[in-house]
Amino acid sequence: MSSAALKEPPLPRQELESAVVRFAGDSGDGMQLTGSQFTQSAALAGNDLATFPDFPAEIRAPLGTTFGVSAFQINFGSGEIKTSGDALDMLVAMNPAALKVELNGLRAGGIVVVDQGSFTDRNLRKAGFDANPLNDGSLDKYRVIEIDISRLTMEAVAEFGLSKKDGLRCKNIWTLGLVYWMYERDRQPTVDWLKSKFAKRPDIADSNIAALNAGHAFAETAELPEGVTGFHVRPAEITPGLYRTVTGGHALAWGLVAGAKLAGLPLFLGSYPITPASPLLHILAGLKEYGVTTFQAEDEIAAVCSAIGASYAGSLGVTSSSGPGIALKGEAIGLAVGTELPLIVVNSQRAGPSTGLPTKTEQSDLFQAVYGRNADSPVVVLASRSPSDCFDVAIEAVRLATKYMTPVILLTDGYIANAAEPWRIPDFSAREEFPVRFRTDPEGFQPFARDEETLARVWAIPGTPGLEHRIGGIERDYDTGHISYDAANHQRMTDVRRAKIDGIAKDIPLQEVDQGRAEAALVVVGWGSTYGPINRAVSHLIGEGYDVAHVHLRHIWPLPDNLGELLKGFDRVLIPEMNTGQLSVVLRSQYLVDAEGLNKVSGQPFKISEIEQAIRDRLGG
Amino acid sequence: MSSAALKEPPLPRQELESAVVRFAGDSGDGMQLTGSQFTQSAALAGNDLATFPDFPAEIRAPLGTTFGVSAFQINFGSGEIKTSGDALDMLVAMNPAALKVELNGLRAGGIVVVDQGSFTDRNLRKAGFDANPLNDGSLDKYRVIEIDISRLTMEAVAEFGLSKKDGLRCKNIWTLGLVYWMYERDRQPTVDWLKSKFAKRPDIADSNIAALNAGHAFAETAELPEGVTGFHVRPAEITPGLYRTVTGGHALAWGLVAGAKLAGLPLFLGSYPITPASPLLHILAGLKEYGVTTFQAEDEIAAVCSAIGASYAGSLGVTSSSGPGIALKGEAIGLAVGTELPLIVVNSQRAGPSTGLPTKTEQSDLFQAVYGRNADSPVVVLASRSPSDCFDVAIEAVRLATKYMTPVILLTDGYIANAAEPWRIPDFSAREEFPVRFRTDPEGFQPFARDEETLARVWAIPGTPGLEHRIGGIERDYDTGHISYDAANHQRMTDVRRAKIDGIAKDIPLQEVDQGRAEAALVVVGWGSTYGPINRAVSHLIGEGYDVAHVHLRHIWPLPDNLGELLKGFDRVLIPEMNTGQLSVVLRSQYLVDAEGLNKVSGQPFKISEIEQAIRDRLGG
Amino acid sequence: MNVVKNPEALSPKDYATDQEVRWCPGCGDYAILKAMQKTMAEMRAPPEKTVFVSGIGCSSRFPYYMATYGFHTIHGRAPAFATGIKLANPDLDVWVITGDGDGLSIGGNHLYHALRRNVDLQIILFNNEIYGLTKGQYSPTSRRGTKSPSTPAGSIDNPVGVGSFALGCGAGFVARSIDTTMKHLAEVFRRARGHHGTSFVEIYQNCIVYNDDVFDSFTNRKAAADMQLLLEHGKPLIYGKDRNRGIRMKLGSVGLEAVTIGENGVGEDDLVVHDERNRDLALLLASMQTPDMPVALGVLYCQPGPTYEVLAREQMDEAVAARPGANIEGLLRQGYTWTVQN
Amino acid sequence: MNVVKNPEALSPKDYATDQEVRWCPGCGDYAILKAMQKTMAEMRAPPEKTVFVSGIGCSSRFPYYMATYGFHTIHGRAPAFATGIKLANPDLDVWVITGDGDGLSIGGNHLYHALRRNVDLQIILFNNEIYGLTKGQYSPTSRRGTKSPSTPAGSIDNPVGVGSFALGCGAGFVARSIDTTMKHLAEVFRRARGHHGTSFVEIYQNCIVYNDDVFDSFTNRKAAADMQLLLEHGKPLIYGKDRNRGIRMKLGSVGLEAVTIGENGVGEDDLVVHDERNRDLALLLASMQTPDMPVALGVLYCQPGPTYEVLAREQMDEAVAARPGANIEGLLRQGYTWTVQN
Ligand SMILES: Cc1ncc(C[n+]2csc(CCOP(=O)(O)OP(=O)(O)O)c2C)c(N)n1
Ligand SMILES: Cc1ncc(C[n+]2csc(CCOP(=O)(O)OP(=O)(O)O)c2C)c(N)n1
Ligand code: SF4
Ligand code: SF4
Ligand SMILES: [Mg+2]
Ligand SMILES: [Mg+2]
Repeated sequence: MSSAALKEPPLPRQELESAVVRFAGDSGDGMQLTGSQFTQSAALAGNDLATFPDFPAEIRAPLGTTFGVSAFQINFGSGEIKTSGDALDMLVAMNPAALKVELNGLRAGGIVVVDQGSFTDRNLRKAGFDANPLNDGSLDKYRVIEIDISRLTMEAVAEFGLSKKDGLRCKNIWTLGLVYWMYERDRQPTVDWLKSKFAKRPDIADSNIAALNAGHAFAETAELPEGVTGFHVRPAEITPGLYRTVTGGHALAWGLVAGAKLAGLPLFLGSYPITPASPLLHILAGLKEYGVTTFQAEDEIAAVCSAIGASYAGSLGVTSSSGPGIALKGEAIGLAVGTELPLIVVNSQRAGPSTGLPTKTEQSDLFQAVYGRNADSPVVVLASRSPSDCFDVAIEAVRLATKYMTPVILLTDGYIANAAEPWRIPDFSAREEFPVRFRTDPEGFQPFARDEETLARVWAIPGTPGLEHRIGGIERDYDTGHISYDAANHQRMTDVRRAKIDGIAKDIPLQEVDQGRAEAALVVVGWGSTYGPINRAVSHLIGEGYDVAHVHLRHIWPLPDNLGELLKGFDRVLIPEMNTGQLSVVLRSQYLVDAEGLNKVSGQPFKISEIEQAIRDRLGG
Repeated sequence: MSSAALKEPPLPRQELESAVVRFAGDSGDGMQLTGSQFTQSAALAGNDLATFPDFPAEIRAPLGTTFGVSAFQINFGSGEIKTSGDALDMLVAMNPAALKVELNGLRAGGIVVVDQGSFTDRNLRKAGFDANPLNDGSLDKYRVIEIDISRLTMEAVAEFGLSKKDGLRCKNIWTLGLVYWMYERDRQPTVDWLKSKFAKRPDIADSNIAALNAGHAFAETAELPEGVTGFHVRPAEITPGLYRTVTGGHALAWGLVAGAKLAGLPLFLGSYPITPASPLLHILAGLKEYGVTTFQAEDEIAAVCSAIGASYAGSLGVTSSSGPGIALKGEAIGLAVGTELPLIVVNSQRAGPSTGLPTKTEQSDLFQAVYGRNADSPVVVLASRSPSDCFDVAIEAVRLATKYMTPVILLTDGYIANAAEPWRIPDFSAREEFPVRFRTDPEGFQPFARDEETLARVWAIPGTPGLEHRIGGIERDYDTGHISYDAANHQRMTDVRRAKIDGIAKDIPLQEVDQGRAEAALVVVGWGSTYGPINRAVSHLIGEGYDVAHVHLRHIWPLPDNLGELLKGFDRVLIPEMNTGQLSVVLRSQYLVDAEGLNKVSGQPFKISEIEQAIRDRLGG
Repeated sequence: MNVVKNPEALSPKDYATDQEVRWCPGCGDYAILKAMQKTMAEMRAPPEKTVFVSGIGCSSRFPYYMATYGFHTIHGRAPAFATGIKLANPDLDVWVITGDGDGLSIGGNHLYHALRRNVDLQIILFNNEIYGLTKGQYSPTSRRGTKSPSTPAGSIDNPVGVGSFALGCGAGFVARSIDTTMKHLAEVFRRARGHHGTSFVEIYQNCIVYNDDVFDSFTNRKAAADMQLLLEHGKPLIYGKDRNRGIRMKLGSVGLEAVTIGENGVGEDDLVVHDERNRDLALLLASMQTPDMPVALGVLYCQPGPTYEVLAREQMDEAVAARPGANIEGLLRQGYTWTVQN
Repeated sequence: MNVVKNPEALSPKDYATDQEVRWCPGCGDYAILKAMQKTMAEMRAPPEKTVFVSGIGCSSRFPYYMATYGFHTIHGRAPAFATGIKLANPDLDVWVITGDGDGLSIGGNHLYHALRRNVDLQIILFNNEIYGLTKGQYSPTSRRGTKSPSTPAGSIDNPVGVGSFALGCGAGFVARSIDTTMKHLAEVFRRARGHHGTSFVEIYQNCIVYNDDVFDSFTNRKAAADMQLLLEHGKPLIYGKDRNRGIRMKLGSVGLEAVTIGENGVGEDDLVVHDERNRDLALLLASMQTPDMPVALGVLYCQPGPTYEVLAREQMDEAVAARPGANIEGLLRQGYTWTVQN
C-alpha cells in the first residue's frame, strides 16, 4: 500500500466542516507536545476547537506496551465544537501499541497514519498482535498512510549529527509536519517555538525544524496513497478578542485567585494529592505572588480542616480532592456548616466506587455533594460545564461562600480538568467586586448575629480587639452563639441554616434555556461536562427540525427559582448523566417531574451521537 | 400545702388507662435505678410499657445544678404503649434543679412529688430559682405532693446506724415506696433485689428496705394532699410468654450475635467510642464467649477498615458509630461496595450537624446512608423502629450482608439505643438459619463469579488452598476479577452492582400497612423511632373514626417492591421525620408521590399529639 | 465581647469567660485552666491575638473558658485547624488543647505532622489515660490491663510513651508537667510559648471519675520528691527527698540508670547534666519508666529551628519580589495567546 | 487459581502471578518483589496462608504480583485492614506493603497504632521519599527543599526519621534495608517474619522517575562500605571499606559518635556492641544522620512481646471457659424476666 503516486497536479483539497485528529504513541513519543502544537496551529487558523489529552494510567509503562500509550485528541472546525469529538477522522499511531489501543476510535473510512518502521516483530508482540495488522487486512476499512517515519526522520536530521536516540525523538515533529500539510497549517509558529524551547541546543532545534519541513514536504510532494487528499477547514465565526486555550485545571485555579481578589481576601488551599485533582494544587502552588498559600496536608481531613482554620482566621479557605478524598472531608464540612464559615470544596470527579478508575471521568459525586453528610447540613453545590467555564464558576463559588458564610462544593471532573478549549480572555477589570467586610465593632457584637437579608452571620476574625469569642461544633444559641442544648433553639438553628441556603436561590440567575423552545417536546437537562455533547446533539437535531431543547444547570443546590416551572413546560425531560441517575433523583424529588435518565458509566464522556440517538428514540425519526 | 388529711376511709383508687411517670434528680440520686425498679414492677403488674432514661450531657456536673439532672421516664398502661409518653402525669423531683428542668413536661393538673428538704436556699440558687417555687404559686396548676423526704428517710433508716451520707442515699428508695403505693405495686421484687444487690452490706440492704416500706406506709396512711388518690392501672392484654425489658443497645447487640450464629460466622466489631453508639461496643465486648471479637480502633476509619478486613478473612465484620463517625467511614464503605464484601455499619443517629447535640436524638442520617458516598455505590439500608425491633433488624442485616455480599447500613438512633420496652423473648431455635458457604473448590474458581439469582459474588477466604487471589478498589474484570480499565467492563460492573442491590427488593417482605385501610384518605409513612408516636396517633384517630393509615418502613433501600403502588392508593401522604425531610426526598424521587413532610428537628422525639394534630389538620376535625 | 480596658494590668480573671465551667467537681482540668489564666496574665498575652483551638473531649472544652478567641473543632483534628489558622495569620498566638484520646488516638496523625512541620503552635495534651467525655473507655495511654467499658477483661495493647512519640515525630520542644503543680505548669507554659516552633506539652491530668489517682505513684505528696526528676538545663540530673538520687549513663551498655550519690563511689560528677538541646538525651529521658526510674518533668527537649509559617511567608515574599506587579489580567494572559479580529 | 502442586519444592516463580508487572522500567520495586518471591520460596511460606495487604501507591500494587492472597485497599489504611484480618484469623501470615506517602502521610496514625498494639504483622515500607503514583509530589520523608509539583519553590517541612518514628510509636521490631541488596533484604524479610509482633521494615527504594538516586550517597557502590553500618547482634559496630570505622558512645555527653579504630587511642573494645534488645541503643542508631554518621542497616531493634491477636484469643478462650455452654437462648434470658400467662 506504500505510495507510488504519479507527479500529477495535486488533488484539490477537500472542504471539511470539522475534523477529529488523535495523536497516539508511546509515553516517550512526545504526543502531548505534538498535540499542543497542532492545537496552536488550529487556533491560529481561526478554527473553533476542543482538545483532550489522554495519559496512560501507569506512570511510565515499559516501551511499546498498550498500557503505555499516550494520546492527544483535537476536534477543530469552522462551526461550534465543544467536544473533543465522537469518532476520529484521523489517527496518528506512532507504534503498534498505539494502533492496537486507538484503532476502534477511528470511523470507517478514516485515515490512519502509521510509522511502518516501528512495526517490528518485537513491537508487534509487545502490543499483543499475532499478525502484522498492516498486512493482514485488518485495516481494510480505513485509509492507511503507511510511512517509514523512523527512517525518513533519520534521513532528514542526518546532517545535524545527533545520536540515533536523539534523532528518532524528532519523529513526532516529522509527523506533525505531515499533518500540518494535510490541514494546510502554518509551520512558522512551531519553528519559532522549537527555536525558543531548544535555544540552548541549536542542533536539536535545527533537527526538529528539518524534520518538520521534511514531513511537510513528504506530504506536499503527494506521496500519499490513493484517495487521500489534503483538507481545508475554514475559520469559524468567532467573537473577536484576545484568545488562549485553557484547561479546566488552569481556569479553575485562576478563577479562585480572581474570586479571592474580588472578595479582597488572601487565598488558602489545603489539599492532598489525588488524581485528577492534583493540578489545582500544582497550579496554585506556583501562584504565591498572588497572595496564595498552598498547604500539602498529610491527608484530606487535615486539608479541609486547615482550610476551615484559614477561613476562620480571615482567608478564603479552599480544599480540593476527588471523590474518595472528598468522602473523608464530610465530617469537617459539617463543622463549617455548623460554624457558618466560608469554604470552597472542589471535587474533580473520577470514576468510582472506591479507587475505581482514577484516570477516567465520571459525574457520580452529585449525591455526595448534595446529600453526603451526616445530619441536615445543606451546602451550596455548583458545577462547571467546560474548561473555561471553571473560571466563572470558581468566582461564583467565592461570591456565595463569602456572602453567605457557607461551604460551597464545586463539582468538576477529570475530563474538564485536563481538556482544553479556546477561551476569549475576559476583561477582569470589568468584574464587579464583592469585598468582604469583617466585623470590627465590639459594640453589640454577637458572633451569630445575622444579616437580615442573606441570613449570613457576621465574620469576626482573630486579631480583632474586643471581638474575642468562641465557636464550635456543638449547637449554638441563636442569639449569643454560646453552646445551647435547648430544643427550640436547635429547631430554630436548623431552620435558619436551611433557610439561608434556600434563600440563595433568589441571588442566582433564573435558569435559562440554552437552546430550543421553552416548551419543546423534549428537554435535555444536563449538568457539568456533558454540556459539550448535549449542546452539539441538540443543535444538530434542532437543525434537523426536532422540537428539542437544552437546559444546563450550573447551580445544583439550591436550584434556580424558576426551574420547576420551566421543566413542567416541556413534555418530556431527559437527563444524560455519567452516573446511574443522580441529578434525576434531585429533580424528581424537587419537582415531581417524570425525568428520565440517560446514563453512561463507562469512564468515558458521552458521544454526541449517543445523545442524538436517545433524542431521536424519544421523538421518533 | 403540706398534708393535714383526716384519717377517713381511703379514697377509692382512680382507674387509669395509662400513666407517665418521670423520676428526676441529681446525677447522684439514683434515678436510673429507681426507674428500672419501677419498670420491673409495672411489667410484673402486667402493664405494657416503654421507658426512656435521660442522662445529662455532662459527665458529672456539680451537685444540684440544672445540667446535672438525671431522669428516667416510664409510660405504662393497660393498652398499647409504644412511646415513653407525651406529657407527664407524675413528676418526681428530688431537688430544685430537677423541678426547674422537668416541670414544663408535666401536664396541667399532673402530680409533682418534691423533696421539700432539698429546697434549701443554696440549692434553689444553684438551680437558678429566684424565689422558692413551692411558695410563690408557680406550681398552682399542678397537684403538689410536698414531703420532706430527706428527713423522713433519715428517720426510717435511723436504726441501722448509717452515716448521714449513706442514709440520705436511701431517699430514692423511700420515694419509690411512695410511688409504689400510688400505683398499687408490689414491693417484694424490689426487696429481693435490694437483698441480693447489697448482699455484702446487709445494713444498706436493710436501710433501703426500711425506706421503701416507710415511703409506702407514708402514702398508705393517706398523708397525701387533697384530691390526690392512689391509682389503679389494669394489666394490658399481652400475648402470653416469657418477657423481659430490653434497650435498643442490647437488642441490637444480641441480634448481631444471633445473626452471626444463623450465618455460622464469628462476629467481629471494629468500633470507636462515640455517643450514643458506644453501648453496642460495650455490650459486645462482654460477649466474647459467643465468638465475638471487639476491637476499639484508633478512629472510625480504622474501625471500618478492620471490620472489612475481618469480613475478608471470613468473619462477619461489623462497625458502629454515630453520624460524624459514619461520615469518616464513607471511603472505606466504597471499598466494601467495590470488593463486594459483607459489612454491617450501624449508625446510632444523634442530633447534628457536626458535633451537634450528642445526647439528643435525630433521624438525619438517612441521606448519608442512602446517598452519602462518592460514586455510584449502592448499599442496603435498614432502620429499626423500636428497642426490641433492633433484634430482628440486626438479623435481617446479617442475612442480607452475607447473602448478597454487600455492606448494609443499619440506622438506629440515640432514643432507641437507650429506651427500653418489654419484649417477648423470641424462640430462637425456630429461626431459619442462613449458613454462609465459603467457596473452597479451586476448579474453575473466579473471585467475582456470581450467583445467577442473587448476583452475589463468591466468598473465598484466605487460608483456602488453591483459591489464592487478589482483590482491591480498582475496577475489576467482570469475569476474572483482575484489574480492568476497560470502559464496557466498568459499565457492566456498575450495572451489576446496582442490579444486585435492586434485586434484593424481591427478597424482602412486601410492604404492609401497619394500621388503617390500604386506600385511606391519608397515610402516615414513617421509618425508625417515629414508630411509637405514629402508631399511637394513628390508632387513636382511627378510634375516633378518621380514615388514616400507617405505613412504617424497615427497608429503606432497596424499597419494597410494592411500595410505589401502595402509596399511590392513598389520597395524601404525610411523612413525619426528625429531620428536614429526607425520606420524603427518597420517596418523592422514586414514586413521584406528592409526599408532604412533618419535620421536627429539636433533638426530641415526636409527641403523639403532634402527629395527631398534623393528621387532624389535614383531614379536618 | 471582652473589651480589655488596660492591657498593662491584666489579671487571670480577664482571661476567664462568663461561661459556667462544666467539668466534674475535682477534675484536674480546673487546675490547668487556672494555671493557664494566671500565666496568660503574667505574660500579658493579648487576648485578641490569642486563639485556643481544640478537638473533642472533656479537655477540649477548655477554649470555652478562655476569654480569647477559641475554636472547638472536631475530634482529633485541632492541629490541622491550628495549622491553617497560623498559616493564614502568623501574628496569632495559637494554642492547641487536646487529650490523650483526641491527640493520640484519632488525632495521632495530625499531631505527628504538626510536630514534624514545626508550625509555631503550643500543643497542650491533657493525658488522663482515659476517654473522659465518652464515659471511660481506655485510651492509647492506658496501661495494659485497664478495665473499661470497652475492655471489660482488661486492655491488651501497649500504651504509647507520649514523650517518645513526640520526639519520634520530630518535635523540637517537648515538656511535661502535672495538673496540680501550678508553678511548674506556669513555667512550662511560658517556655512553650517562648519557643519558636511546635511546642509539645504533656500534662498528667487526673480524671477523678474514670481514672482517679492513676498517676498517684509519682504525683502523691509522699512519692513526689522520690519519683519526679525536675529537669533544669545545665544542671545535673538529681532528684529525691534527700537530693541524693541521680541519673547517669549506664556503664558497659547504652542507656540511663538511677544511682545514689555517695553509694558505690558515685559522685555528682558522674551524673548526666541536662542539656535541652541534646535530642539523644531527651529520647532516653522520655523513655524512663517508673518505678525503677523517676518521671522526667519540665523541658526535656528544646531545639529551635525555622518554623513552617515563617518559611511559607518567605516563599510568598520571594515570589512577590520576583514578580512585582503580578495581577489577574497578566495571569490570564500568561503563555500563548492569539487575537481574533473583526 | 494458583494450585501449588508440591509444597516442598516451591520456587520464586510459584509466588509470581500471571499479571503483567506495571512499574516503570528501572523502578526499585522490581528488586524488592524479586527478593520477596525468593525469600518466600526459601521460607516455604504456604501461599494459601499468606496475605499481602496494601494501601495505594506504586508500592501498593505489590500484592497483585504475589501469588498469595492479596488485598489492595485504600490509601493509608492497610494496617487497619491487616489488623482485622489477623484478628479474624490469627493463623494467617499477614504482610502489609506501604509507601512513604501511604504509610507516613495519610496512614501515619494506623501505622503508629499497629506498632503500638503489636499485632503480628510484617509492615514493609517502601521509602522513595516521593509520591510516585500521583506523579512526584514531595512526601513526609522528602528532604527540606525538595522541588516537586506541589512545592515548586522547595518543600519547607522537616522530613520524618522513619526508624525514629517507628520506635517512638512503640515498635518491637525495626529493621532497614535497600531495594537492590537482595541478600540483605531477604535476611531482613526472614527476620521480620520470624518475629512475633509487628515487624517494621523500611526499605530505601529508588524511584527512577521522580526521585532518582536520592539515596545515592550511601547506596552507590563506591560509598556503600563507608556509609553503611550493617548491624549484627552481639557484634561491635564496625563499618568502612577498611573495616576500621566504628561507633562508640560519646564521652562527656549523651550520644553516639563515629570513630576510627587505631586513631586517638580508639580500639575495638571502645565500640558499642550491637544489642537488638536495647531500645535505647536502637533509638540512637535510628537517629544517626549522614554524612557524619553511617546509615544503620539490618535489625535495629527486636524485642518480642505478647502479640495483640494472641491476647485477644486468650481473652475469648477464657470467656468461653468461664461460661461454658453459652448460647443465644440463654443470652436473651439473662437478667430479669417474667412470664405472662394465658
Ligand atoms: C469523629 C468522632 N468520633 C468520636 C467522638 C466521640 N468522642 C468524643 S471525645 C472522645 C475521647 C475523648 O478522650 P480524650 O481526648 O482523652 O479527652 P478527655 O475527655 O479524656 O479529656 C471521643 C471518643 C467524636 N466526638 N467524634
Ligand atoms: C484517599 C486518597 N487520597 C489520595 C489518593 C492519591 N494517592 C494515591 S497513591 C498516593 C501517594 C503514594 O505515595 P507513596 O505511598 O509514597 O507510594 P509510591 O507511589 O511512592 O510507591 C496518593 C496521594 C488516594 N488514592 N486516595
Ligand atoms: S470525666 Fe474525668 S476528665 Fe472529664 S470532666 Fe470528669 S473528671 Fe474531668
Ligand atoms: S513512579 Fe517511581 S516508584 Fe512509581 S513505578 Fe515509577 S519508578 Fe517506581
Ligand atoms: Mg483523656
Ligand atoms: Mg513513595
